[in-house]
Amino acid sequence: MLSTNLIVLIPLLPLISFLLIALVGRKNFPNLCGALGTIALLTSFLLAATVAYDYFFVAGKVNGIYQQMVPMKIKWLEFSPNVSIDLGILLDPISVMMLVIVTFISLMVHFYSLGYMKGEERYATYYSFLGLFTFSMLGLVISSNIFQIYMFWELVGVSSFLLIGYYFDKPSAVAAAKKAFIVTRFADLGFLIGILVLAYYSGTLDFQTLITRLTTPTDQLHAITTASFLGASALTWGLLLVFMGGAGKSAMLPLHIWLPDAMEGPTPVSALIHAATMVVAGVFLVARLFPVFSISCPSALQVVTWVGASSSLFAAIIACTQTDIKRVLAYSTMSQIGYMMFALGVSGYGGEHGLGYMASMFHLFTHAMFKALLFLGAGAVIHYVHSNEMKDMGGLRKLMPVTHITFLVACLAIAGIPPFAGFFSKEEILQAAFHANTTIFVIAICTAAITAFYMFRLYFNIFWNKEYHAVSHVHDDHAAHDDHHDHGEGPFTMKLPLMILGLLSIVAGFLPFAHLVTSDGKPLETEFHITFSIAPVLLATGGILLAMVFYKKENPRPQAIANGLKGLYTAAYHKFYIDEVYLFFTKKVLFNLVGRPAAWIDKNIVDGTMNLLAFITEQTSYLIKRMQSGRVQSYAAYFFAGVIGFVLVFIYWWK
Amino acid sequence: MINLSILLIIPLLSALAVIFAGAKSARMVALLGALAQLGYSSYMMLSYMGERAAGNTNQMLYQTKMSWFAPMNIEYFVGVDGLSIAMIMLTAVVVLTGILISWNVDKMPKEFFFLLLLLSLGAYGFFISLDLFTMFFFLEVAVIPKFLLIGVWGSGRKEYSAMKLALMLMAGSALVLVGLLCLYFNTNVNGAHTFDLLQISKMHIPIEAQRFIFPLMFVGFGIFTAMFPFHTWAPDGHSSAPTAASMFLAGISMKLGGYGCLRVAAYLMPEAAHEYSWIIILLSTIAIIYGAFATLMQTDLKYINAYSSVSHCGFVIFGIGMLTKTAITGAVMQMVSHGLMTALFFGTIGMIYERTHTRQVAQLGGLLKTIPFIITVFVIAGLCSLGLPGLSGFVAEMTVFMGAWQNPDTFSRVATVLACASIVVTAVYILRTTGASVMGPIKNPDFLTFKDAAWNEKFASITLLLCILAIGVAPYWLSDLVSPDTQLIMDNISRVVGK
Amino acid sequence: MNNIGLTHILFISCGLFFIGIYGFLTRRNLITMLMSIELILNSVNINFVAFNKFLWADKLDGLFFSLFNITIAAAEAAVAIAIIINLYRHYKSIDVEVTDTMKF
Amino acid sequence: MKEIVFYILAAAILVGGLLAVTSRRIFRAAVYLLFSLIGIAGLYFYLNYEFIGAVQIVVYVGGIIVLMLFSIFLTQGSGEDMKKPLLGRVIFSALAAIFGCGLVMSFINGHEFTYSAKPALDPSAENIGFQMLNTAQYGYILPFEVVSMLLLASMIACIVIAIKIKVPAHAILPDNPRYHDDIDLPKELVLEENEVVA
Repeated sequence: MLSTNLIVLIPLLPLISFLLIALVGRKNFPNLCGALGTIALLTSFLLAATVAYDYFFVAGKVNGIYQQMVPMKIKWLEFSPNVSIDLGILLDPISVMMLVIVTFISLMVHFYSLGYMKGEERYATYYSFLGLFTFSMLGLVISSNIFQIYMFWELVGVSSFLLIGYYFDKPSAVAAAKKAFIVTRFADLGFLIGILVLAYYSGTLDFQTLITRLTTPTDQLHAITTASFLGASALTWGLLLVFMGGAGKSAMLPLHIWLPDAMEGPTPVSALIHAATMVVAGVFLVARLFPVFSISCPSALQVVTWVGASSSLFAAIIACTQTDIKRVLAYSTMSQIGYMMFALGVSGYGGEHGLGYMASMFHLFTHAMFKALLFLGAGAVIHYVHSNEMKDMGGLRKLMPVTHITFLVACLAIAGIPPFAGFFSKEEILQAAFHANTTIFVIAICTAAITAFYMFRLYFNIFWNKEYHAVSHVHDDHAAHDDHHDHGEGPFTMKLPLMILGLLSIVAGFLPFAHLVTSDGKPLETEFHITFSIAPVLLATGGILLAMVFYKKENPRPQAIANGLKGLYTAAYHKFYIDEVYLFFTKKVLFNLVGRPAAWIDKNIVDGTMNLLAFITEQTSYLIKRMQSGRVQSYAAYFFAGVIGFVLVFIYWWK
Repeated sequence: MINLSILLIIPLLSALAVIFAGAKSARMVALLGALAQLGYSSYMMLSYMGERAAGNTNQMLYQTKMSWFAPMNIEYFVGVDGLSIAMIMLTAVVVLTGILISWNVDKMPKEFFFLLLLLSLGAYGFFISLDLFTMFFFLEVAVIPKFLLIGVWGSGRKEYSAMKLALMLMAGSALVLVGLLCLYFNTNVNGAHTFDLLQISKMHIPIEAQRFIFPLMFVGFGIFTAMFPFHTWAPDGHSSAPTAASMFLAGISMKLGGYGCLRVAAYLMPEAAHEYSWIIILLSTIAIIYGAFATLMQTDLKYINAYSSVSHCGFVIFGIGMLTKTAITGAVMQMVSHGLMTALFFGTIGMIYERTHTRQVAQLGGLLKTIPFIITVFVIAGLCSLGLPGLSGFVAEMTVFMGAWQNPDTFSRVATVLACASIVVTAVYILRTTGASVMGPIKNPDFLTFKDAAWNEKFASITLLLCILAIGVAPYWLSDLVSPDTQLIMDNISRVVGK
Repeated sequence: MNNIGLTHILFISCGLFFIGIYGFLTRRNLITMLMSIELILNSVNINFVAFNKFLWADKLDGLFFSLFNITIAAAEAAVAIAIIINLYRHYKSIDVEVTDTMKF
Repeated sequence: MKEIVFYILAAAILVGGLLAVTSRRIFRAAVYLLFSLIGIAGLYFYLNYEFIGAVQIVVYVGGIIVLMLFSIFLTQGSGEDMKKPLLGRVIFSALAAIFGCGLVMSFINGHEFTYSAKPALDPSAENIGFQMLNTAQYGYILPFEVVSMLLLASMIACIVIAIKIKVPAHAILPDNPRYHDDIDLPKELVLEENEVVA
């Protein structure tokens, strides 16, 4: 089975859709572009599903272990005989899973956007960018070469830039797009150097070879662990730098600042890129190199754990205070990705120890479903209300029944209430954490409770609380939808993805995930400890009840609490001033202390030296010119002085 | 069979034809000449690849040798390898697009196109010469017309810039000349001296002589390629030059220097190259970082691109200084890539300027709405500059980095990390520029009246874009084209250095 | 006679020469500059004659040199004066400071 | 006795010369020059070179000085003082001259001349004439002829240079704006047409 051609088609179809729309469709048939993109993606998804089926149930397993397969590999650029960038396809459980997730969520978003983006001026461009993004993301997940992953990594970055800056005449969108790109680019610098380090010592760029060489006792492993720099081994440095790239894309502390701003893009884009797919690329990257992390360099994995855990708690706290619903979701995304990160961090390699790995991937999977659902639901709400602010919402449950129900499902899922999808994956993570590290476990469980609280704060604020009053102002980007009360909850194209995703959020947890995706490819038997689950579920329920008390009806309690915890509240509301620190560093330090001096030095010192040379030459010529005065006597004097000079030279000096 | 002299005859004839053509038809003649040249160059490249594939292992193909000035053994000696072919193709493309972009030049069009073709003649001659003196001769041919192009057709402080550029480049070629002569007198072929590059490469120049000659040559060529701290002609020169001249200047002229550094300085004096490599790396790293930071603060589109060229050409020198095969291959690829990219960048800046009559970023804004084609191309050029995969810049820079990292000493490592860091700064300034100048709300109602690209502009942009994509999407052909020759250069170096 | 040797005469010619130089450098009138030149020429003549007298008394070559010198000096003076007169017609002056058009 | 004669001559030469270059009356300067030249002629007589002394008197005193006097009359009033030389230049020139003089004198003083011991040749007019017009070795006929050519050439040159020709202004110096009629120039710069000479 597993025909190479079909697998290649999965990323190529979105690319073709991108090229077709960008070059031809945009001008000639702009209104059909959405349908074109959607059909391409549907085909792609079906292919991905076939491949997944084949891999998991037909061809992937040899002797009960899921194999890594490389059905295709093309030499793209050769650096030296062993080190080359190959474009290839690497199939293993995680990449196949990611293929399905990406194509599926992308399909949902494509479909949803048919209604959501209808009437936009750059409707066709939007779809072409979606195609480009999907292509890059698919290319990323099937990469067989660490440099290939870096290339697609950059490409998803740029497509994210283009999509965030979709409303390019809005300065805030432009700023957000720039910020997203630059911050991730900065992180990618680490990734790049990490690649250089790893490639230098392992002598290859190919994932399989690299992992083999760095996990089994070889010369390369010996070289990379003995070479040290600033007290850490080259391997630690390489992995940490690679992780820095992953942390940037996955919005981990402290490189998370771009994610909330990235919500300036159209909401379906946020669902696709900034919730379900691109932001988990960091997790994927760590998972891809997991054997190396786990077997050869546990210290780097410690860093991953702590970064993940702190990000998850940190983001959860901030999410409680935000009022822009998309920002709440953005922080919740960050928090959930933190979950996945530390789940990887606490995991060991193979067998029972690999529980965290499995849980992380499982959570990645379920999270993609319910977070996409949350964003799409939020999109529907925004579409209806024309505002991102909670204060403009409230009491929408009767006006938008489908959205209400699906949103509730998603909130329950993320809060970890059984039997929704999030419950299962979160339980696995908590178990893994519990077995590995108590501190992490405490952080995790606190985060879970806070998550339940802020998600339901969001839910109640949107759908309950006060009665809905239409706001009079109309957003620029939805100018085409002046008649918004006529379209009701939104067209069918918007409702259908919500329903599908809602359904999946309910049932996804029952997938036998542990049998499919594990660190070493062997199925993992997990048992379900009902006693263990009581505490987290109770805590989550507590969070929900607390939110209910505060936000179900309009009341002064939230304000009172906010006043009570003034310092913490303000700090969290301002995202703990991390943006300001960055701004200070870039604007004040880099621009004023490096950029401006560089420009000044160039203009005045370097160029000044050149101009000084020219000036001296010019002045000298003026000086000499004056000697050419036309006065015979001056000439005679020079002549005379010259003669005397020569006489002296010849008599006294040149003996 | 290919005759390389045709590469010189076509531009020469078309330049002469431009003189005798009418003012209106001059541009057509020039275009035809450039097209013929591109056609012939492509044919040459294909047949070169064919020869190589057929197993021809001569270092230089299609050699022609004629005595030019016998008493000093100066010969007209030409021949090409992959390196020169890459450069010739680059020149052919940039000249063609330069002519297209300046299609509507109305001030003395005949003289303009004549000078442009003359410049290209110099560049072609430089790239195919295997005799150092002939090479120098063509280098000079490529300098003088620039002075006139900027001085007559330029804008802003054009006299100042033209003078500065001409003087600095002249100083560079003076250094080269001195180095050349020193080298000449250190050669020995049966008791006589020679300028023959291939012969010199096989003999051993005394190390004391190399220590003296190498800096002369390297700085001389380095001035051409805007090496820090001799780069200051570039910003002023580019900003005052007419569009086509800017394209030529950044696209080809700066490559003359890079090519010279590699082919003459590093190739012929490997020991000195090895000894001085730390200085080269130091200077180029400074150029890369400092150029990038200086770009951050510029407000004029052309200055932005000029400083970014300083930074990008730093990669060329950086790659050469690293003295590993991969890094040198990367340097060559960076030359080609930067040539195409910067030509595209300057071309689109020219198109924008033609419409808005300003290059100040602060006065632009929202252009994406009114002239989408030009701006899209502009943004793609910017993305290429910041090293987006799929476009040529990425491939070249990554090759340089990979090659640079092969040097295990801490100094090279730190330099490489710093050079890598510049890609972040590049991203910052490119995004700041595009964000401020083409995105955002429309700043000026006049912008709404602009017409999008005309046929010539589209033709030029698409040609360059295709080349950039061809390298970016399928880099192996370029890499395969040049790497045998960089291997030869490396062999020469490792033979004496034992590296 | 024995006390007055070549050295004495050379002292005279040397003094005369530098007097001429001084005059040539300081005088602003072209005619007086010409006079200074005559002094210089004469100092040379003295040298020729003196060398002939004291060092090669058996020959006459020094004498001939000074003879020719005198002749040439005469020709020179004539041409110079012609030029001076011509200049005077142009500038209405024979001040050397005025005749500085051949500069830069 | 002879010494006294010599010192008198030397004084005449040097003082005359010095006054000739410093006097501010041009006519007097010419006269002082005359004294100096006569002193030089005296020196020649003192050295027993009568012929050259006679030539000196004839050519210089009789020819050149007279020529100069004529030119002084032609060019300017002889009565008034000439302009003072620039002080800076006077100092510089004086220093240079004194320094140079001292330098040369010290060389002369330090040099040992070897006087000829051979019998002296009589510098009579006969001997001079014989050797000058001799075509044999050490004969001076060729320089003699060349000098005669030179004299002829300089004679013609004097005539050509000094002769007055009337030509229209624009025909002579077409390119010099100073001589163009149609350009408004300060009056002192515009020459009358009849003043323009070749």
